Amino acid sequence: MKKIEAVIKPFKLEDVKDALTEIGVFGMTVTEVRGFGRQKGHKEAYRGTEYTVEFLPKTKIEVVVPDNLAERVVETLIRTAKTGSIGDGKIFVMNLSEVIRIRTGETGDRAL
Amino acid sequence: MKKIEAVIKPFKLEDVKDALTEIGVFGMTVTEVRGFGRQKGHKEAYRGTEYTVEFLPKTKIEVVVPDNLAERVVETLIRTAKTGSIGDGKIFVMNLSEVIRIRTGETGDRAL
Amino acid sequence: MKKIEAVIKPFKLEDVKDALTEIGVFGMTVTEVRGFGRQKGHKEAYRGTEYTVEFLPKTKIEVVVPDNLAERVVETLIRTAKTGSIGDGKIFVMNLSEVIRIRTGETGDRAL
Amino acid sequence: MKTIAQQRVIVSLLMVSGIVAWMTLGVAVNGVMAQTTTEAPPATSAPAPGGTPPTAAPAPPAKIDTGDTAWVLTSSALVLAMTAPGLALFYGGMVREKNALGTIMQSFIILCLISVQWVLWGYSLSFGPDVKGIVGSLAWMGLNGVAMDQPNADYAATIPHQAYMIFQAMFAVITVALISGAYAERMKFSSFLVFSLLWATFIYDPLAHWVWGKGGWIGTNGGLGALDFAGGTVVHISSGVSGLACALVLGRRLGYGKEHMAPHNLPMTVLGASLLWFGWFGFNAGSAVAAGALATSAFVVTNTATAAAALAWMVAEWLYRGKPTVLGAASGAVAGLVAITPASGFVGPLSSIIIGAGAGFFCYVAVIVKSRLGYDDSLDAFGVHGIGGTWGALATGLFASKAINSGGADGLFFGNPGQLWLQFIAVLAAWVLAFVGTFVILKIVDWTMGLRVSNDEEQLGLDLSQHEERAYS
Amino acid sequence: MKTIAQQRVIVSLLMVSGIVAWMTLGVAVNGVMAQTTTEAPPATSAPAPGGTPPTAAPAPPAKIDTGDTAWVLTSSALVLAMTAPGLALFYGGMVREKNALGTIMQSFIILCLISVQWVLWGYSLSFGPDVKGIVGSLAWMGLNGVAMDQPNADYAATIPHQAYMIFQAMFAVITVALISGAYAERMKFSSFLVFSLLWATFIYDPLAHWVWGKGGWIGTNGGLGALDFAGGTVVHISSGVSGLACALVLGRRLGYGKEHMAPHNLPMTVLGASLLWFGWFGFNAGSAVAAGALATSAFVVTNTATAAAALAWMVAEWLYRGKPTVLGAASGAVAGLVAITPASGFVGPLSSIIIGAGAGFFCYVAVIVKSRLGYDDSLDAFGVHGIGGTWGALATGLFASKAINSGGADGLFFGNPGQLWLQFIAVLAAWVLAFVGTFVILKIVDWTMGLRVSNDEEQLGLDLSQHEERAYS
Amino acid sequence: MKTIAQQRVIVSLLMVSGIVAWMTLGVAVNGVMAQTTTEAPPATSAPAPGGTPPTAAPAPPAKIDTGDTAWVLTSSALVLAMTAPGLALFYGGMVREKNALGTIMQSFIILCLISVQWVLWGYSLSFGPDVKGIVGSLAWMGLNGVAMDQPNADYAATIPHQAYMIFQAMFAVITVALISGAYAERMKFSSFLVFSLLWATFIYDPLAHWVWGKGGWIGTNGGLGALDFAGGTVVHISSGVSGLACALVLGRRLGYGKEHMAPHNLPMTVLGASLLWFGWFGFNAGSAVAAGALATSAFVVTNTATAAAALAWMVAEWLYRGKPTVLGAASGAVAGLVAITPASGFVGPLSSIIIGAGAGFFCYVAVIVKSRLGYDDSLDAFGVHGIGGTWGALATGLFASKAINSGGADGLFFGNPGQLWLQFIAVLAAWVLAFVGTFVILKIVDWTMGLRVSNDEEQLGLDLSQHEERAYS
Ligand SMILES: Nc1ncnc2c1ncn2[C@@H]1O[C@H](COP(=O)(O)OP(=O)(O)O)[C@@H](O)[C@H]1O
Ligand SMILES: Nc1ncnc2c1ncn2[C@@H]1O[C@H](COP(=O)(O)OP(=O)(O)O)[C@@H](O)[C@H]1O
Ligand SMILES: Nc1ncnc2c1ncn2[C@@H]1O[C@H](COP(=O)(O)OP(=O)(O)O)[C@@H](O)[C@H]1O
Repeated sequence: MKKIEAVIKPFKLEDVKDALTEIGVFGMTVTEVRGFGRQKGHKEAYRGTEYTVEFLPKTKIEVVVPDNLAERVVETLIRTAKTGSIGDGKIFVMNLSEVIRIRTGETGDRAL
Repeated sequence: MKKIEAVIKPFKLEDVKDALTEIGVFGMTVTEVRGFGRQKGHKEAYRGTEYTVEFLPKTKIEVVVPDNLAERVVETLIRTAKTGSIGDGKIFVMNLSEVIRIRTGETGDRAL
Repeated sequence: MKKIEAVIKPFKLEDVKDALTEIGVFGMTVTEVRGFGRQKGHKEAYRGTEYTVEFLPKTKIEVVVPDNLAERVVETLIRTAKTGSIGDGKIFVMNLSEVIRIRTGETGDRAL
Repeated sequence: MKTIAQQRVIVSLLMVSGIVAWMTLGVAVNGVMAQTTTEAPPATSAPAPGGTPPTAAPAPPAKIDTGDTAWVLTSSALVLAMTAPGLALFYGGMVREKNALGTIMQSFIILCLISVQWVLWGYSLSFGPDVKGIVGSLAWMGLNGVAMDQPNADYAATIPHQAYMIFQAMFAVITVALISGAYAERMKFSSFLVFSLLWATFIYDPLAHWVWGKGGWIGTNGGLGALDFAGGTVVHISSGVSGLACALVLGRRLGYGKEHMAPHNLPMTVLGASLLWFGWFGFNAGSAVAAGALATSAFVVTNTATAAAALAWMVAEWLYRGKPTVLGAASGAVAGLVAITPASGFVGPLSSIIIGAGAGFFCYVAVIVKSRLGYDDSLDAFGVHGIGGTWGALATGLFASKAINSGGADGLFFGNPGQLWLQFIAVLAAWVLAFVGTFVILKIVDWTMGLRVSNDEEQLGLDLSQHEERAYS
Repeated sequence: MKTIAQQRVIVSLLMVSGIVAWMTLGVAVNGVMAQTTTEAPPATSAPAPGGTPPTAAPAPPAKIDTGDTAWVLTSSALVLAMTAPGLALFYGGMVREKNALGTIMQSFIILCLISVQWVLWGYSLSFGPDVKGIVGSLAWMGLNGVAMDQPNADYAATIPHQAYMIFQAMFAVITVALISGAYAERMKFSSFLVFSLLWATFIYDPLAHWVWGKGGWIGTNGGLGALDFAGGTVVHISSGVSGLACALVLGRRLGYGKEHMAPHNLPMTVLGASLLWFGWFGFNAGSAVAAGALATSAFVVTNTATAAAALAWMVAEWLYRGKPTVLGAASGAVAGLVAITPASGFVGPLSSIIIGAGAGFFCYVAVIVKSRLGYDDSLDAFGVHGIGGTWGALATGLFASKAINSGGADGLFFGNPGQLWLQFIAVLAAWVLAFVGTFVILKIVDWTMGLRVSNDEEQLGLDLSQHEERAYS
Repeated sequence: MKTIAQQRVIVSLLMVSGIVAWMTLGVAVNGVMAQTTTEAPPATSAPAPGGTPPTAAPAPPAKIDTGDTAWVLTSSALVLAMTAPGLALFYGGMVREKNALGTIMQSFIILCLISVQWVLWGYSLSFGPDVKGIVGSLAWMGLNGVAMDQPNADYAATIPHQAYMIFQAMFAVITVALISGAYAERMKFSSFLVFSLLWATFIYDPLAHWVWGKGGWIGTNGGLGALDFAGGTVVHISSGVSGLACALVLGRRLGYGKEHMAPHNLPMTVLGASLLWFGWFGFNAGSAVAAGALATSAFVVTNTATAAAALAWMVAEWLYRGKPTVLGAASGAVAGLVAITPASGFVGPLSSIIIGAGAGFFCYVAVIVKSRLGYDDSLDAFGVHGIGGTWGALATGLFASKAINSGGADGLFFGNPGQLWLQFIAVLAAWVLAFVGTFVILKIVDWTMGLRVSNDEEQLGLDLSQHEERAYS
């Protein structure tokens, strides 16, 4: 099994979720994060004080899938999360040694 | 060392934490996440507009433990986080190549 | 490529970010988390009821870097996130099998 | 599932038939309405008998005073603000996030429900022509005969009768809403509506008559002579003790004593408490139904007692726990407001400091004790309003002074121990009516529609389960 | 980029020149200012004709009544609270977090902008000496001749003229602010400012004159005789229908119908709605410009209609969707407040229940229908104020009764069908002026400076793109 | 650790002994209290000399006017709302989340503390029988001789003396609370309490006497004749300049200039600013202590100046930084309210636009300059109240006109340059007393109990470290 983490622009979440569901992904976990990268931040000002905010709101999606589905997930992510402008985000893929479904105790691909 | 991530129902956190502490886990990191899976979401309505919310509030627990403790942690998680109804969540296990305690610079199992 | 996760004290984030940028890290993703560990929590009281809060606010930093940079990142993290008092946090290092930049589809070190 | 569906149907039908009934009634009585301006003037403006010599002017007809009217209207608006947004936020901030809206809704919709109930029958039951000292008759239903342009000297001689009516409406509203602190986070919305309507009609309206209605058996308007300037018994004991009954009958919240149930938004609670303080000037000083010395004095002691109570709670907590809390100070302020309420037209500023300090102290003790006894009065409706109201009603029997209000009475400390006894009777009557009455109503509602949400719904929270909304997105 | 820079320059210049102009004007007219206390008293204090016997005292000069003045000043403060914080929070809670501050700012800055506009020329255009029934003259610019120490009997005989002026100022303010519900979350700040200033000057001021100005062609102060006690046509139809024009001209928000656009903070919205209710007592009961029977009656029906409307919306929703919502109850309350506004000085409490219930029902339907039609009136400025105001203005023609206000008229149900026709004319006039006028102003602003923020800015949110601030950190 | 424990004991003892002392006092003076209604009427109702012919009625005793009383009571409630919830939220929204409750608490508990202090000795020190022009005597301690049912014509001839007293109480409260903007996010709660009590007693009370007390050396009630209608020197210069002293003595917040210290909740701040605006009508127009022409005029100029100031700050920011901010507009409004305060009873509407615009501009500059100078006046108590108050006091010397208030004076622009000089003296006196006095008090408190929380506590935040509570859960 592979765990695929993608950091994307928040407003892309719905599209990504729909596309992943279509290709047979049944679950995912989503976290609100702040990202720092090449995309430049924005200024904020409060009375006399100015701040440059370099961390931007991003959404992190974690999807665990059987090895054979991983590539399609990555492709789908690229396709749907892309806007073409800087800050679209990254995809990280890593190996999992085990997956368990808490409700049933099932493990491996059957737990997904 | 293993990193064990569990996505559970939020109100189970206290129980899980207590049980893990009992079996000798000394630390964990917790994140509020939103989960999408087989559990169906709920409807929301604001004046004329209805939304179906498919992402549900979940809690993600990350625990890093020595390899030999991993199995007991997984068992404990299953035992304490289970309600038996859909949406109880998943456990993901992965290998870590290194752990360091920032305060002391200790590494490996001693860093836990 | 390595993924380095560090759980640190929230007010250290600016320092850490600056130091990492200096050694050539161009991106990172940050999450607000709550940590449980040796650092003791605090009490809260609301009218007749007292709570002991054992989960403390922490900040999790995720940085993905080429293998050769990993060690310097860890060193930098230790140096800048350390206060010397309990609760400074941990660093976890793990292997990634792939990294992709969504905007361009670039993979591997070039995606960073 | 079927029963839920059935209940929904029943409730829906009830609601609809209610609305329809109102409208029919509305149209029917429409003619009457036109006459609300022409209420036959009571005794005060009776035509002077023919033979009166011209030099002896006839008793002038009761005249509307613009200053008094301005003050009572302003006060009515202030008391409205106590319920919403005041109480709604005070309570709303103290619950968990998942119940924030549901809790706010309870205050808000009670404001709507009782505002209409009051106009249709509540005011008549409370202040209408006396029936054996127990209740008002239904003669003033739909405000029939409640003039918009003439005073009713039985209640307020210098403002339009309707001004007095609407001022009192706000009291009925907030009393019902105060109870919601006791059953917060677990009551079914439909049952809550029915309970509130019944409670207003069968507990509040009679009790208001006993104490304030012309001819009511307890009060000073033809009764025993127990003092209650602005509602210690009528408002606070009644809601607080009913809250206790609710807490006992409904039982504890799921996870009580185990889960973290910290207030989700204390700034909201402090905002609510501050608005309560602000609005309470209308409550107490407005109860003088005139803008003069009595209103001024009530205003001053209200402010002073409140401040003293907040300080007292804070100090008590500081000594007992080691830290003064913000929720404590806010709670103390509310306790002080509660306790000074019955006394506010009868005591001076220094007495008010003692009454306030006592309230802060006693209510803090009550709250501490509660968490030992283990019943779940979620937001301390009883601890603050029941205890604070009881202390205030009794303290009125201690500190009242005719030097402040010649129309009142002296208390124990001013040489009249009998007053304390009268106060005690009033307290007892209010406790019994509130506790027994609420118990009966709850049992009836429980048997017919159920009181609590299901466990799943409670876990999910009132916002999503009762209203399909979330407070924050 | 260049055009943006240019626009900024233009706007800046406009603003600066405005400020400078005001100041110059200020200094210039400074002398005049000193005379605002010495306005030649109007007809009311005309010298008694020579032949009057000395014993028969001449008609006493109009005298300021302290009670009435207290009430109107209080009411003015209450109406201010309707815009900020009331409306600011009501709207602010309903938008997404990224637009929270920008939306709140719209109400807040309109309060500032129109307060100054009103003093400089708005009051004169609305209430100044009549010009052919269409508009007031500029004679009262800078409050020249608007006395601080004498009444103007044409508008309010017992309070200083300036008290009436400032009370009316608050009406102008909130009307402009109400529109912002329609274009929320997408309008450029600079264009919004210009639009608001133009709208106030060219739509609101004339319309207020038509209905309330001495000599205005529609109202009861020398016109056709259409009734509008506190602003059904002037305030609610005008803002609601203008909102519709805005929604149509600006187009939908990015992602409308696809993205989750749930209100980010409903407790804030309920707080806003409650403050609107609270302040509305000043709006309606204050419109009696005296603290007596009429104010009392307006107060009572305002409260009753509002409550009934909230219940009606809730029940309608419960039946139609299966759950009663908190936003629904709050929206219903506002709908009720809107609908009772024109009627509040002319109808009795039972009629007000029907008017309120109708408002709750009709506005709920409007909101449901909107989501079918697909135009994006973001926060239902039209659905609530346009529809509610129209219903209220017509309902005034149904339920008005001289028994309530002898200075008013009877409606259809009290035997005078002609009044309904007059109301219809007033409604039509307000619709046409508002829709056409707003359309023209929007087009002009669009051509010169553009109405909407760029897509990127909309994505980022108004808070960061227009103000470089975040609501919550 | 030991010292902390010791301090806690000391503080606790102090608090307890205080409370106990109050109570004792309370009981002791209880008898006196009964006499508050029977204050020997002052000169105004002195018996007419024997020889007066019976037909010439003796000067009628001062009579309570219901309209004036209604207005002053309403105003008192409004001014209370300025401190809590107004200022509490205005400041509370501007700090970081971890200090939200602690900051809100400062305003709230000052309201409690000073309300009691005022009744016990504050009012007497400020307004009691004059002692050499410097301070009031202690004759009116515990409101001894402050009648609830008779006016004191020295201060307000048509309302009960206690009404004037409680109105003034709210001024004392907010002045002390305003300072908290300067030391926000770092002051120890116990020290803060002691500081506030000392400051109120030794700075505020004498200064109020100087300017407003009968016989005070600066004001128009027997003094030099400097004008301060509603508190430019007494309230704003005193609090603002004291804030500067606090900022300098306490030093900067940990991480100042490095950490992100953005306001955690700007909607809360705008809500607070709006409530300040709302309540300020009571502050300024209430200062007429009657509901007539003067109150009306003060109301009008208050609203106009505020609006102009918000626009001016916004424009200044737009030009200087490129974007108008919401916090800027809100801050500008507060600056305008501050600046018009001393002038509000003496200037006309056009002058008020200039005063307001000046305030917005000068205070924005002050805030910009501060961030260059590097002292940490966290929430700009000095920048807004110190600078705005000084500008307002001087501007009163420029724009005052006897045409507005014949009991006032003309300013420079109306031909009386001397008035500006008087204003300057008043400003100087207030600056010196506030700065030096605050400095001394701070040093004393620092030596005995320490002013700041420890570094760890500051890092953790006031909410958890001082109160063991969190604002949001
Ligand atoms: N090395 C990295 N490690 C972890 N997260 C990263 C890294 N680089 C980028 N990110 C995440 O990806 C987001 C987008 O990166 P950015 O460099 O701004 O644009 P792009 O992905 O288009 O090159 C960042 O906001 C951050 O959350
Ligand atoms: N493939 C997956 N990848 C990542 N997270 C998942 C995946 N499947 C489920 N989850 C997480 O587990 C939670 C529970 O899953 P769900 O399918 O609803 O119930 P169950 O675990 O009982 O089968 C989801 O809300 C989601 O957070
Ligand atoms: N075994 C673990 N697995 C995951 N996170 C951990 C673990 N141990 C500690 N942490 C994280 O590190 C933080 C600091 O740990 P703690 O034991 O308090 O102090 P220290 O790192 O100085 O020993 C914790 O709050 C928690 O977030």
